[in-house]
Amino acid sequence: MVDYAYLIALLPFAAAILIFFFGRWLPVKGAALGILACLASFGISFDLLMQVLDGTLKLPHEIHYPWFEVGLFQFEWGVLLDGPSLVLVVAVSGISALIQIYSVGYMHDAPRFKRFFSYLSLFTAAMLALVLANNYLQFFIGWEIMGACSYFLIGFEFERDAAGAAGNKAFLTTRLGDLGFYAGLLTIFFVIGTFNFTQIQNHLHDGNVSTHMATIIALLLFCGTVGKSAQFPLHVWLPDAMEGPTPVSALIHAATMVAAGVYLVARSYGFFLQAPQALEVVAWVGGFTAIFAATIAVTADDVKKVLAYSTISQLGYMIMGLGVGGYSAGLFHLTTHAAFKALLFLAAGSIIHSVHTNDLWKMGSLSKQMPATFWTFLSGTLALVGFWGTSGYFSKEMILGAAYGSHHVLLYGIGCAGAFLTSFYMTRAFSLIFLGDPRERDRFAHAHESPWSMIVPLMILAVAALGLGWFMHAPETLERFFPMPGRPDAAVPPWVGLVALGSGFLGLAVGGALYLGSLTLVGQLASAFAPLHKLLKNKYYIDELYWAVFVRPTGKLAELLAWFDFNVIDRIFVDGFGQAASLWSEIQSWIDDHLVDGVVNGSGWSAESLGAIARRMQNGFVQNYLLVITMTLVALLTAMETFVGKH
Amino acid sequence: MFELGPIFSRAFQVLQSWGIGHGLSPLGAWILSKAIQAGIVVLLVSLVPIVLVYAERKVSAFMQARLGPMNVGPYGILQTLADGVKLFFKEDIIPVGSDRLVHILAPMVVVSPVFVCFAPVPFGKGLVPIDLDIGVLFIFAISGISTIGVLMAGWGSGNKFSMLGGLRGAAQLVSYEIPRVLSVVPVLMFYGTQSLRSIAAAQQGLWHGFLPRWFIFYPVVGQLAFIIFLIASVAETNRTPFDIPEAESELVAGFHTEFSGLKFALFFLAEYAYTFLASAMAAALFFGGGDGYSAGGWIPSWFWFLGKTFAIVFMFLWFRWTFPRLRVDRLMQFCWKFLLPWSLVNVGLAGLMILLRK
Amino acid sequence: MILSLHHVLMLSAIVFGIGVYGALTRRNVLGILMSIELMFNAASLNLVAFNHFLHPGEVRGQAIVIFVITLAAAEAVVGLSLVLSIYRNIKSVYTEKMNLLHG
Amino acid sequence: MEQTLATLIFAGLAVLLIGLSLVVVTSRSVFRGAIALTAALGVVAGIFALLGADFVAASQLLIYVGGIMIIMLFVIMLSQRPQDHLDRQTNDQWVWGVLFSLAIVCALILQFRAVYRGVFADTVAVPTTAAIGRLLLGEMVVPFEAVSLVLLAALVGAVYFGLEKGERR
Repeated sequence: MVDYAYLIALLPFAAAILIFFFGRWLPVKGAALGILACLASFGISFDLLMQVLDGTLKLPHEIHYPWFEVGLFQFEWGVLLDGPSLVLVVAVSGISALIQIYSVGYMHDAPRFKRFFSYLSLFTAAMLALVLANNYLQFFIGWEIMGACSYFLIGFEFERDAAGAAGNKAFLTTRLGDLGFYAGLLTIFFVIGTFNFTQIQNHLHDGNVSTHMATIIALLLFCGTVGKSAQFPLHVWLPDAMEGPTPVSALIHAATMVAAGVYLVARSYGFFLQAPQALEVVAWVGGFTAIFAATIAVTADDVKKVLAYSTISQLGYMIMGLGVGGYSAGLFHLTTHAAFKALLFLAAGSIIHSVHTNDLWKMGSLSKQMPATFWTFLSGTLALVGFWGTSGYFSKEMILGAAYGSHHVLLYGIGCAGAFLTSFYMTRAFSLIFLGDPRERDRFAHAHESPWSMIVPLMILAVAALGLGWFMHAPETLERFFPMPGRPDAAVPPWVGLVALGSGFLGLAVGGALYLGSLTLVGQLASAFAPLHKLLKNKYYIDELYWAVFVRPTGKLAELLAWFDFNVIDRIFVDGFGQAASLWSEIQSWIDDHLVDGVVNGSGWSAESLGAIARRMQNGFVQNYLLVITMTLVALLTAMETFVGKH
Repeated sequence: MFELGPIFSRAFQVLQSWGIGHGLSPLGAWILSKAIQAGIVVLLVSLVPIVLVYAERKVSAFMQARLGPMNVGPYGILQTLADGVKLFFKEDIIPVGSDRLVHILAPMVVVSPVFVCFAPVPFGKGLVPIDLDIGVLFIFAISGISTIGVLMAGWGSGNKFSMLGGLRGAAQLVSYEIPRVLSVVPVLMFYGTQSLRSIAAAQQGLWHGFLPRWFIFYPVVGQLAFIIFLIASVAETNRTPFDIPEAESELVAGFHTEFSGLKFALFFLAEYAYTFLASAMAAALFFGGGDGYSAGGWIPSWFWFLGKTFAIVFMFLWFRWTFPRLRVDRLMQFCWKFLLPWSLVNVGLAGLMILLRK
Repeated sequence: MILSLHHVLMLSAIVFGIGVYGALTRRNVLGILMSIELMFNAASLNLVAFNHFLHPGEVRGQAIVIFVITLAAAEAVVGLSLVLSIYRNIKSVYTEKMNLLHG
Repeated sequence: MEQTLATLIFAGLAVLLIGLSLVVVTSRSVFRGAIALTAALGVVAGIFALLGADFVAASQLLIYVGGIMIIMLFVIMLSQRPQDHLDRQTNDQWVWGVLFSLAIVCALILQFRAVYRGVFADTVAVPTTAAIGRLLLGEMVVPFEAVSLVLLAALVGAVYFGLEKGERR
């Protein structure tokens, strides 16, 4: 069976292609095929997991296939089965299968149904390929395919401008992080000369990589994580990604995209262990993101936005866990979070499907209309807030314990505060949705329970969300699946966990007190802390800041250059220097206009010369480009002859 | 008994030693003998069209129950020579507004490759001008140059009918080149060589004591290959029913409308020389070349070879006076939708046969 | 003087340079395409020369030339059909006339 | 002896090739340029044959002269107007073109002279067809298939671009 491990990624990939081209003629427009492929992947990976538990399969297990050679370097594609990859593969394929089943009900009358399932399958395949990868190159391929898929899926309902814009934003923002990741890959190849994880690990073990280099590589790779896992300051895409259909949100948040970033850190943990400073950066970025996102979630009114910020916050926890040396804790939380966040999103989707709104304030008292959704959402909420005994409890405790154990007391405090906020905003959302009085009679009356295809996945996930912790929390199990590649987890005094649990309960209590009552107190509080409320409501104005600092100047610069193209340079070239005088006056007037408009870009002279350069480079005359290429070639040849010297 | 091969090789040896004796370097003597060989081939190829034109007139006449040329010489044998002399003395017209250089070069470009193409043709035992290792490919490659000449003729005339004729001609030649080459591929696959001499030599002997081991007698593959080769060759030589490039009723006379005198004669020479070349190739590829029932006996191999070649030439003439001309779009459809697929099928069949025989 | 590798390479360098010049300066797109063919051939010459002089008895360089020729054919076919398509639209084959996307 | 002959032939072919290439890039008539290019390609085939690459030489003739150049002449004939040979055929940057192509030639020649001077070969040319065939269908089968795919794509693309507007769907 283990020899067929590559099928885990290949089956959904094949399904994606088949659905895309032949979906029209397949059962359920191809959805059945995608689900079957995912279930098959799940079956294979689950069987492998069982073999590991039996002890018949020894981890890590690596399979190589040669791919191509460049000079002395061999590239390969392969499968690296070890604890993290196996657990994640099981989680990803299982959750993806459930989400696809759910989507059949959720998307039943959406346009481009077939394409949706094709994308879902491709998304899953890319994630599985990434998780199974035994080298960075394959990892990167999966990573980029996921980037493309997220773009397709977030902008799936591209008829709405917001969806298209969100897709663009997600793509471009993560791309910014990918740039770092890419640079990191190049550095790795430059320094070590291989992409294979095991070989890299050996090199690191032999001390072939200096701390200095390891720090650079680790930080560059972490850029990728920051983009993909939506850490501060590149977190902005994730809330907007809620424009995609809810199953997509579930897939992105629970199983695929954001998990990839955390997984990247885990895969590159060797570098981080060599670079304590980088690890420190990771821990603080994670911790800051955890509390930062949690505060925003407190005021969000859109149920999906609440969940989105909670995802960012939980990802912050994982990153922080990894950063403070809690390798197994971070990965454990990744696994449990996949289960309960998928559950929460799907349940939220079920609610939205029923009441046709995202706004918390328009719901209320839905527990009577949708009992199944109510109970499953409740179990998801309990897991997320870390209620004693649920899966979230174990993993979050471990992260906080690791933070304390590695003497990051401040981070531990932040984590506890985050736990408090998490309980608070989840209680708030939960109360507003299910309890209290129905605030909109019409919606309440028309609310109904979702179809079975949506409920059954919810129930399965609810069981996982509640029970996964019991199954996995034992140290020996964790040791087996997430063997620490460095220092062991430090022992922590018992009160550490109790404080964390206590802060969670405090959040529950405060939230319950505020939102189960008359809600007038909420309004009073909001007006009492109006500036703070406004700040949170506007997400700390990060989007606006980015808009003002990056997007707008770029746009303005483009406008400026375009204006030059149209009005200044064209005329100089067309009319020649004979009309320089009239042009001069035009330039003058233009400068006046723009100075008045407040866009300052130096004097007219510098602008003119800048535009002239830009114009010369971009004159649309192919042979001129060719000339530039030739110039470069000449320069290169000369340089080669001068510097490389004679053989 | 009457084999020419040994005689020729002896003669060239004598010639070379004579040359060395008279102060030539060995290399110079070698070049001299090769030059004389080339001269013989050129002479032969130039003379063949005279015979062929006469044959064409006679064949057409008999098919139409006429007598054909009868007045110049006995049975009109010298008619072609007389025509040649007439063409030689005709005025050489270069149209105003044409591209002079291209106009003058065109007939030369059409004609000169033909002579080169005869280099690897095995006229008989020991009668191969140069036994090239890439013989078949060489012939196809070199004869492709003539197409350029056709286009040059169409362009260089400064005449729209010529231009259209040139375009049509080139399109036709390029298209039919493909099935023609593919039809030969099974032969190369079976014999594992491209040298025409080796291919012809490999077809010696008999099957079951009576059937010659010629390629045309290979079941299905042989016949299919030959038929496609024959049809494509007819098209390649611009002969009816594929004479679209020079269709008189549509395009005056196609790409050679504006050519007169000797230049016109060169086009004619090329057409007949190519007909002869195609027949010679067919003889070597499908009919065992110089092999015959009594080869090595009293009938010499070169005679067998020329006999087979002229038999195939006769088929070309026969076609011309039997079939009507195809319309231009039908012509292309026939090539791309019939000949090409079937030639590909044939290649597949040949592969299958080779596989099964192992 | 006996034929040596660098003679062939010099020839190919000159042909390549002529090709570059043509690609840089011809107004006619077809001229540019032809210059590109010249450059292709210079490269092929190099490959065959290296094969002949440095690795006699092997044919790897020649096999790569076959690829070069094939790809040149593909390039020419697509390029020419594009030229024809452009000519149909703007009735010109001069590069500076192909500026439909130019503001 | 043989070597001298080869060198002489090479010198002749080289002069011919350079002259024809110059005609290609300077001729006012594109058609003549194309004819010169055809001849130049033939000369290149000759040099291939001289360097012992007989199969490649024949392929060069078959594909370039018998295929590519014919299509090119086709397009030239279809896209030329009578007044075209009166037009200027070089653009404004020809000075730069001369400069940079000269620079490239000089740089390349310097490098080649420095590195590959005095590398001779006195091997007898052997038949290459079978060896190339074995190489293409053995070790190089993947690029071979890839090239076939490229050709197919080029074919489809060419047909698509060649269609009249109304015929595209």
